[in-house]
Amino acid sequence: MHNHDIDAVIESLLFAAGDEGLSISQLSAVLDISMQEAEITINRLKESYADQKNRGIHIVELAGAFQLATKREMTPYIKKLVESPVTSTLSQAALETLAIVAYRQPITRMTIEEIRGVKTDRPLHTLVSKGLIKEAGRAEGAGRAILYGTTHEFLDYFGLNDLSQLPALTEDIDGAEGEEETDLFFKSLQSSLGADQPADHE
Amino acid sequence: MHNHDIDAVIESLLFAAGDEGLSISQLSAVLDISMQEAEITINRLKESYADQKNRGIHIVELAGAFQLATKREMTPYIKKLVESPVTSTLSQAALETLAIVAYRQPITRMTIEEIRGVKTDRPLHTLVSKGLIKEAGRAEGAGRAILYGTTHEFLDYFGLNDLSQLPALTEDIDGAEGEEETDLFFKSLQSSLGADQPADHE
Amino acid sequence: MEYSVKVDAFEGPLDLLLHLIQGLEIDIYDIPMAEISEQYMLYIRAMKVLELNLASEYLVMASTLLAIKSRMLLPKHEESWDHDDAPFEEEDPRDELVERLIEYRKYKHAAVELKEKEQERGSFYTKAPVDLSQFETQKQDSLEELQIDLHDLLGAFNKLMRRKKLKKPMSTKISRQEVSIDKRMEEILTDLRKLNGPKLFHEMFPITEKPHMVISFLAVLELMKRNEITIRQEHNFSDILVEAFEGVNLVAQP
Repeated sequence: MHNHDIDAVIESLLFAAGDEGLSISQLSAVLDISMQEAEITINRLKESYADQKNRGIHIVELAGAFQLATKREMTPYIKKLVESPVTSTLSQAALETLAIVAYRQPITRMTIEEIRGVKTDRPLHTLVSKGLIKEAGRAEGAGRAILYGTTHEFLDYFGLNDLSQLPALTEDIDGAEGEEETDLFFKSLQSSLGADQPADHE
Repeated sequence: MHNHDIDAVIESLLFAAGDEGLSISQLSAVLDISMQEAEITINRLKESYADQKNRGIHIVELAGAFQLATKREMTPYIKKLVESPVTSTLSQAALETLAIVAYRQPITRMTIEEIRGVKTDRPLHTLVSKGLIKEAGRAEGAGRAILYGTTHEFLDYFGLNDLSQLPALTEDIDGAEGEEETDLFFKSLQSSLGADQPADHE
Repeated sequence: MEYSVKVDAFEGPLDLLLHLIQGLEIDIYDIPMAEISEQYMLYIRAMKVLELNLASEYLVMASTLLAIKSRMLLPKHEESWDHDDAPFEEEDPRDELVERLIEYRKYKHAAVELKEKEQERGSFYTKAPVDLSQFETQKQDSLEELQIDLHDLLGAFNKLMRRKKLKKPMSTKISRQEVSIDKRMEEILTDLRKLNGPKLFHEMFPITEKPHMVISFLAVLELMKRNEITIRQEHNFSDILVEAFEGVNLVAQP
């Protein structure tokens, strides 16, 4: 399996893992090396990222998981990026969050984060402050978490009369695959097979 | 502002921007350099990432924005760890429709249907709901029919930087592609319908 | 959910015609109308047998084909009234059809290339943007300045869907077992013989995975054709029953 430089493989894995990070045991499983070896390697890499002056990201360890993050001294530049006039539209994070709230309301922050796979409190905050979404009740159960929904302004802004005018998604927002045209034949085949078969195999 | 290595700064910016990507103008604004300089720098970095064997990520240019992505040869490792995308791939009908829109935009549904020879409202609907095409104005004349065009997301989805990167249309190609399943299906159908028809038409 | 079963496998009459032209190794610029019409009608019939909801476009094309065919059979007596001897370009009744086919084929091929690009793009991994809202300035842009529309929303969502998520558990990949039609036929037959009685049609499809279902379906068709099994239905909408014929025939005997 190791036709590739182990440093490169680990970098790509850390990158893909994102906020969730990678544990030593995951690394050892994917790389097919011992836990000890995985630990030595990741720590060597960690030092190397930190030392290289031409690198803007480094490896941090949080709660036993390693993840990539921008180096602290880069913060002023990132701040400048956010402030630059070119970026005056809603961020990708905010747009994603808004889409999820619009289609799945009422919805809690936790569910949104499950769908997006990343922390989402700030984008939610942005959207609330722009008046596009609002608190729309509380979830049942222990935490009584805030439920979010879109506002009247949201409809106004997008020129909709009501939520039913949102374009239908072909894909379920949970990530389950929607009905695809090519599948219709098989769907109808399945349905002709009787209801005791699970109709969807998504 | 430039106390830091410009390569490091760009890496951190790219990392922060994620799949939202960074444009040349954003780079030039944040780094306080000319557009030309920004372009030269990012392209130099792009090459350097590609060349370094110990790097698992590289810089790609999608829809006019630069972003970080894992190198292709890393895919097998990442697949052991990360879910494959939930997005179902586009159906043949949707791809055909999209091809027509991409090459002939702006274009009305009627013209698309003339070319395809079949009703095309469903594929159009799918494409709009995936954000791959959008209403791009109205046709002159009585009906003022909707004109469709491709979106930013279309470029990103197909890994294109701009529309000029679309593969050239060719008139004459002889190639069997993707016909096998069809053949298998109809062959068995034909043979089950009776032997008076030539079962193979290959 | 609405059930508008598409005439599957083909993207319309033009697609079907291209398939036939390719299969019959016909020159697209010189289509033998009799042959192509006959083949076309065969497919239409097959789709009807399958009770696929045949889109009206297919029938329109069928009549177009027949019309062209009969126009080509008409005796050519143009010469008789070709008064001046100007080189008179006789119009081929097939011209318009050929033009449409070639135009459609261009985009069909472009679609194939797009599919490749889709897959290529799908093979690399990107990451979500870091949440940067902590750096946002106090002065919030007003909604009007945002300049986003629904398409941006849908585009962002599509992008999100493309992004890969980290698996919670390390999953062990179930390697997909390829089943051959022969093997599936044998399974079905052994099963039915052991039972010595009828089985419900849907029981032919124990695994609801597309490839397996197709193979099972084809296996049932083939077994019917070989008279190894019989299929009956007591009345409309009742269960379809599958039963093995008594006999000693073995499937797939070399």
